[in-house]
Amino acid sequence: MYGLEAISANNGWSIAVVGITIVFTGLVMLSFCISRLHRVIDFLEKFPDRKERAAKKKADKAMKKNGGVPAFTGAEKESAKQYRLLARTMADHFSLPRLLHLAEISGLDKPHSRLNMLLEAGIINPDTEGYYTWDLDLYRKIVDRADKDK
Amino acid sequence: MYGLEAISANNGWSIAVVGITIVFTGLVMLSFCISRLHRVIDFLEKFPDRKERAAKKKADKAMKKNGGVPAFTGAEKESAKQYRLLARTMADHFSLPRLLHLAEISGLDKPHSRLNMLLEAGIINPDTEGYYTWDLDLYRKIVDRADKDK
Amino acid sequence: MYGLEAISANNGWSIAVVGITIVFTGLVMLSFCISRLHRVIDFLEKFPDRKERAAKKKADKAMKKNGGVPAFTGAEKESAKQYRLLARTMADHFSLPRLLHLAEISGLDKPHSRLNMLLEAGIINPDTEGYYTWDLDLYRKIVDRADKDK
Amino acid sequence: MENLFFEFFQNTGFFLCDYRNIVMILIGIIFIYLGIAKHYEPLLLVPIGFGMLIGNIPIFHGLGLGIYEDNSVLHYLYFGVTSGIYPPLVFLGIGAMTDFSTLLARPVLMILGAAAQTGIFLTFLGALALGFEPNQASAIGIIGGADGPTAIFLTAKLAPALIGPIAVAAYSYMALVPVIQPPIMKLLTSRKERLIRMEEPREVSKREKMIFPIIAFLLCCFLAPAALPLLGMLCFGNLLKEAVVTERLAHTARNAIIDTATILLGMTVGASTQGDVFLTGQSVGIFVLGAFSFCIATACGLIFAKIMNLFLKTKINPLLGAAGVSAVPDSARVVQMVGQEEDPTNFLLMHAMAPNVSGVIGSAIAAGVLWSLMV
Amino acid sequence: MENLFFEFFQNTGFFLCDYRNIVMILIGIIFIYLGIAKHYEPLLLVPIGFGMLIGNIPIFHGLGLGIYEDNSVLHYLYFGVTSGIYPPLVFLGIGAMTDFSTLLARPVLMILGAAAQTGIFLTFLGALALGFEPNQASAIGIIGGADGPTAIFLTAKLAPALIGPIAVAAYSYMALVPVIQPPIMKLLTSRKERLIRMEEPREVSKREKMIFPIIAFLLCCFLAPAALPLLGMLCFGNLLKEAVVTERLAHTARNAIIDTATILLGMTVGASTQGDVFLTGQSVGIFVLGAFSFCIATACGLIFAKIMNLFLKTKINPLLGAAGVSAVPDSARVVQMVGQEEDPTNFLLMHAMAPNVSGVIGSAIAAGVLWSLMV
Amino acid sequence: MENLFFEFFQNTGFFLCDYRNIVMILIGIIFIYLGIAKHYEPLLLVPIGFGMLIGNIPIFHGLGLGIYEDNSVLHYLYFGVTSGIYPPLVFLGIGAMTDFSTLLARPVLMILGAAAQTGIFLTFLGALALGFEPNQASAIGIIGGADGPTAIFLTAKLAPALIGPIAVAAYSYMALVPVIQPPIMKLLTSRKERLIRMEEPREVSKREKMIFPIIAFLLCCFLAPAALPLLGMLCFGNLLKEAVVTERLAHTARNAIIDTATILLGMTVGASTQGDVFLTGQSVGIFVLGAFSFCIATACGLIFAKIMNLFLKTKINPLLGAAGVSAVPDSARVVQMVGQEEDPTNFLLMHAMAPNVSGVIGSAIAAGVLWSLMV
Ligand code: NA
Ligand code: NA
Ligand code: NA
Repeated sequence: MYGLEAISANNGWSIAVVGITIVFTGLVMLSFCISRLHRVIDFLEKFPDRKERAAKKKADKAMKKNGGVPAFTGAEKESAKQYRLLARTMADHFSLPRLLHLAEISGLDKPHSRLNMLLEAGIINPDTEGYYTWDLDLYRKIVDRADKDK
Repeated sequence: MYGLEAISANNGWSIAVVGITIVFTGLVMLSFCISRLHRVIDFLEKFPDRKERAAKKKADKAMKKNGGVPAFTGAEKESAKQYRLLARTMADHFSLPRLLHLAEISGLDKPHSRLNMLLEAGIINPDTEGYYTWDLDLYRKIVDRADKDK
Repeated sequence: MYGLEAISANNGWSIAVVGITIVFTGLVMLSFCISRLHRVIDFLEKFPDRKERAAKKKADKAMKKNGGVPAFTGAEKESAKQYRLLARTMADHFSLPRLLHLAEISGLDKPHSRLNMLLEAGIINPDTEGYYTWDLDLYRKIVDRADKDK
Repeated sequence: MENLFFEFFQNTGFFLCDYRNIVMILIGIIFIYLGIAKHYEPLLLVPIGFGMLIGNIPIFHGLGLGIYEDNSVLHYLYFGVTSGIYPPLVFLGIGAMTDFSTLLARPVLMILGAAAQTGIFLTFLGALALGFEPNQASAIGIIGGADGPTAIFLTAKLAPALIGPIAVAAYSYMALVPVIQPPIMKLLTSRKERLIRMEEPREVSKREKMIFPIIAFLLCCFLAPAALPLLGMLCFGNLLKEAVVTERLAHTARNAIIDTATILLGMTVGASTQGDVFLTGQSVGIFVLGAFSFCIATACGLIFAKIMNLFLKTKINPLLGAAGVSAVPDSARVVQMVGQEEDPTNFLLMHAMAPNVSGVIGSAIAAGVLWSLMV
Repeated sequence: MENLFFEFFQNTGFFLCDYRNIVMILIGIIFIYLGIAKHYEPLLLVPIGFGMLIGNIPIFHGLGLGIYEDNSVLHYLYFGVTSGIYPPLVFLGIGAMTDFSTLLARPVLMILGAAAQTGIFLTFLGALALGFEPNQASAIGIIGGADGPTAIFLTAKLAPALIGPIAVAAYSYMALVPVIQPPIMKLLTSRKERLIRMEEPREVSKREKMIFPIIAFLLCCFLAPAALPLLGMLCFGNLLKEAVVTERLAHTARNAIIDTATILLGMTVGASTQGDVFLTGQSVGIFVLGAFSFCIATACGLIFAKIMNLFLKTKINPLLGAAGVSAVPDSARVVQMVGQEEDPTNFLLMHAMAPNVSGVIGSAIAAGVLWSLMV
Repeated sequence: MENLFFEFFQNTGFFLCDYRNIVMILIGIIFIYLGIAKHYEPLLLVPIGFGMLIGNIPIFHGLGLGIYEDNSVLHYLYFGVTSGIYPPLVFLGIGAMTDFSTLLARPVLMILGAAAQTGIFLTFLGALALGFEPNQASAIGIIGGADGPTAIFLTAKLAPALIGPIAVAAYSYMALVPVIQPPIMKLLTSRKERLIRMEEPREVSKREKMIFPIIAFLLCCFLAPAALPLLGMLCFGNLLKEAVVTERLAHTARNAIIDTATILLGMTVGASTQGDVFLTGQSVGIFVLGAFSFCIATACGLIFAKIMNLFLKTKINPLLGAAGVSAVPDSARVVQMVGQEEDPTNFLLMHAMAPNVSGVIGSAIAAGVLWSLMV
């Protein structure tokens, strides 16, 4: 059986229509959701748990005081330095998990959270290939200021 | 059954002879073909498509004029520079595909052909381990001349 | 069936006891053996084959003479230099097998034993990640002395 | 001994050889040539091409050499294709290397990825009209999805006998995207349209990137559960990538895993094209319909983009519509190329990636729909 | 056409959805959140969490989508779990990345790794008391081993139906080690004990490190042959690592192999937790018993350490006992943390690694014993 | 409880142990020692050696531990050996790391690779004479190919029961190449011959290197189709390597893929050597014949090289003939060594690589021929 006959015999028209509709529905729904996504996120970020918020405020204040550079506590500064040492054992573009691993085996405390801190502070930045680089200037700025703070 | 008896009973002699003959035939045929191979290639290279030949001639002329150094057009020079930037983000011995990937994600035009150009010009050279290195001197020579050409 | 009844019905008590006993037996035996291990090794090292011992004595004497720095023969010095060249084509933290591979494809003689020599001399040292580094100072010290020796 | 020699000779390729094997071997060599010399999708054409050589060595049966003999090594490796295991693994890797930022920055571009999939269903109708069975027609239609793994996956489920021709058609046309699309793009767009510049996409937060694969997966698979194997792995891989802490898994997914799957997938698919089963009228029909579906898909994408411009205040460059067919990243690069021909300073690649990747999601959904409607 | 639309709609997740799927999807999202935001065992929680999403998309059967339908891709990948192939491959990688020096330096600490396994057998009794079958009880008990692959391996052999809940329980509690252990540690140890410093471990020769995996393997497997698949691979991997000359194999084992196994193991185990089979009274019992077994294991380790101190002249810090549950390397890190709370200059991590890794060996032996006693 | 203890004790290795297990364990330890301390083919001897330990832990049957019990993990991993999947994967990797330039520069040296394979067939006759079945005899003969994967592949197809002894023999002798070959080489060559220098090979173009694997594959497999699985993968891997654009696939092939295959192949082959099935008269015969075949192969290569010199105007160094047995790259290194003993400035390694790699192709063809003649 050929031609239009074959198409209608196999219920082709409705299959095609249904198919096209579903594909559009799916992608339209998705594009709608993600177009709302960042608003939702902003909304959620209005309710961080108290501690976090306090920390944030403090950080922000420090931030302002330092002209956009986050302030580290002595301990944070300390581990920033330790991480620097570890990072130097690796290539300029290093793997974050390996750094984490090194931090763990060298027994730095709270390796995960500290690493996170460095990431948030922008001292460690992702490159285009899933590897990471160390922003030396920013690092110096922060660590020195932290020194002065003391 | 043992000894010669077993051998002839299992038709061993002829199997051995056939086997040895086939192995020799195979490798002799192969060694003959590849001994002719480069002549065939040279022969084929006498018929590149017109455009290519023209390009080649031009390049050769430029080559002569520049004492063995290929001449790049402005655009080629441009992308050579872009590739240089990309290559610098990698180790001295870098992976070609990764460079290609970088070129693509950074949207350089004709990444494949340009990369090929750099390979042919000898600016990018393979090392012994499947990685590649960047011949900085040659690169400078070519790019500067290209500048003067303008 | 529930409670103690279920336990004894399924012969739980004895299973638990047996299980705990086996686990302890295993790890106690193991810890006992490995606590004796290094003595056994020291003991075995008292019987190296003659050649080795001779070599060792010689090396030790040289060692003493050089204040703790092993002495290389001319040939050894030679290959140390070759290895240095190879190592320089790699990152600071290089893979030992790759170095070995390079040595093989570049046809250095006795690649395995020579590499071993460098490892024992402490010129090549493992880092924390399964990679290896080249102790340049020690290398210089040894090679220069070897030169003077000549 | 003469007998033995003769007997052995009767089992050599020289004796068993059939003109169709020669034809296929030549096609295989052309594939390899296009991959290496012309850089058309080399990662796919070279393995498939060499696979064609492997599959077309004339062999005698009974020894367990052929890909269709069930104790042969090739058969075991081919199982990953027939069971549909390789494609999801490839998608895992693709997810682990794809960056959805541009999509997140301008979600509306995603709809272009849907538009281009219309080609799939029109081709499906065409195939029915040419007398193919509905299941075969679906597998043929999916060629228009311009997505190798999706095409192979659906074909393995609906019409296993056609895996060879459909995979070869899909990959050939994907490789030929730089040849097929430009004329259509120029035909259907005015110079003025091609000159339209896109505004810089907004900065996308890491949080958005992490949440996207989860939402995308849940939404699409609730709608079309049959897209699960493909979309599930794609989003899983992308989550591994975006969730910094699982970087090492993402790294393995986008290297060892996808490369291994690609090597085995390409090689065995190529080997499945044995002359006698491949060189048939059906295959010819499939190739014709495949070309048709690529053109239609491109056209639909372009036209839909022009329609969208009627409603959008900030116009989009209709060329982006052509990137909706997926064929990542070639069709996006083609958009960049064609755009730059008009205005070398107009930088469309980044924007073209949005419809490009959404085209991948779109064809996975389409595959799911067709699969579930065919059973 | 309406019919077709309706028919299709009846096959969408929106129509088939069941509250249990929603619950599981939420749990999955929580897993992913804990992994990414709280860094609890991300390499495990993220794949398992996403697997839960995959497994709880409401699907219609017959198409071969579900992990329990035997021609589905998920089913093929899940085979590595049910057949017990993935766990030994993971152990191969773990062996290739574990350094046993601290253990070799102070072998006596190894006994702490045995003590903590007592929890396994007490939980086994508890499970029996709650009315579980002996084979199920064994699988539940092994949760106290705090070792995912071991738990999955034993469960696959003894009570395949419980793989989902047991794996999820095991990994959740392993992730929660930093939450579960500290209170128990502080409860059972005095400040004075927590302040004890360990002397520097002696230098360990390369020879010892090479010989260890061989001796450990022969001894343990002669005693408990059923521990062979796990311990064999663990020691094999470690030998590849210590025997410099096989570095390239060790490298692949601790990267490509373990990552691939982890991705597939986590994802399929997660996908096996379909709401209808997962949300049962049994699972609740398993979670209760799991928590119980973690606490008991920790306590046993601590108490045994204190008992040892009665006989040792150079006292050991009893906190090390808590590291005996394995859960490498988290519980060792917890010891470090709790120790530093009392004395920031007291550096216990390195020492805690000894009971930590011996705990892995210990639970593998325990698994072997239970397996052989259940058949 | 006593009963339970006793019952358990009866299942321990200590109770079940058999002197043959001890013997095999000692052999395994020797393998590991040779690999690590003497650097004989460590990548093979270490996995095989440890596999011997794994395979010779005395186990009780019924639990599914032994490699010959069909639901054991070892059995699943061993499937890659019995089905012949691992060897082609290893060949894929070898192809992706082999450089055929020297062969292309002096194709005539390739014939030496053929000459050395004569040993295979002479050993085949010897094996028949010792009363082995033709299929077993073929598998034994291939030991002379000095190529592990080829030997394992052919044995798996022709005499699966002999995989253990033949693989162990093949790898042991390959490891002992530096011990076996030199005396024969010195015996059969005069000092004057050993001093012959080879002229520098000509520069080989990239094009030639790319075309070679295609021609080699087509020619050899048309002649001996049964060599397809091995030669196909070897040439495929080499094409991936030479076609720069597929570098990433070649990289995975020569790392993740070959390493994984090597680990599993070596370990399971080792584990298949259970004392009771391994320590038989047959195995002794196999080892004797294996040694014989290595010596014959070396001799044939050397003698043929001397014969060639009668006809060539630019003489070749007959030592190169010994490299024809393959055993890449050891036998080439041996040539280098022996050559340098006479003249430290004579650099033969590069030239020896030519017969060395062509020996690999040669033994693959030989395997194909034997396979097809045995069925
Ligand atoms: Na598409
Ligand atoms: Na444990
Ligand atoms: Na050979």
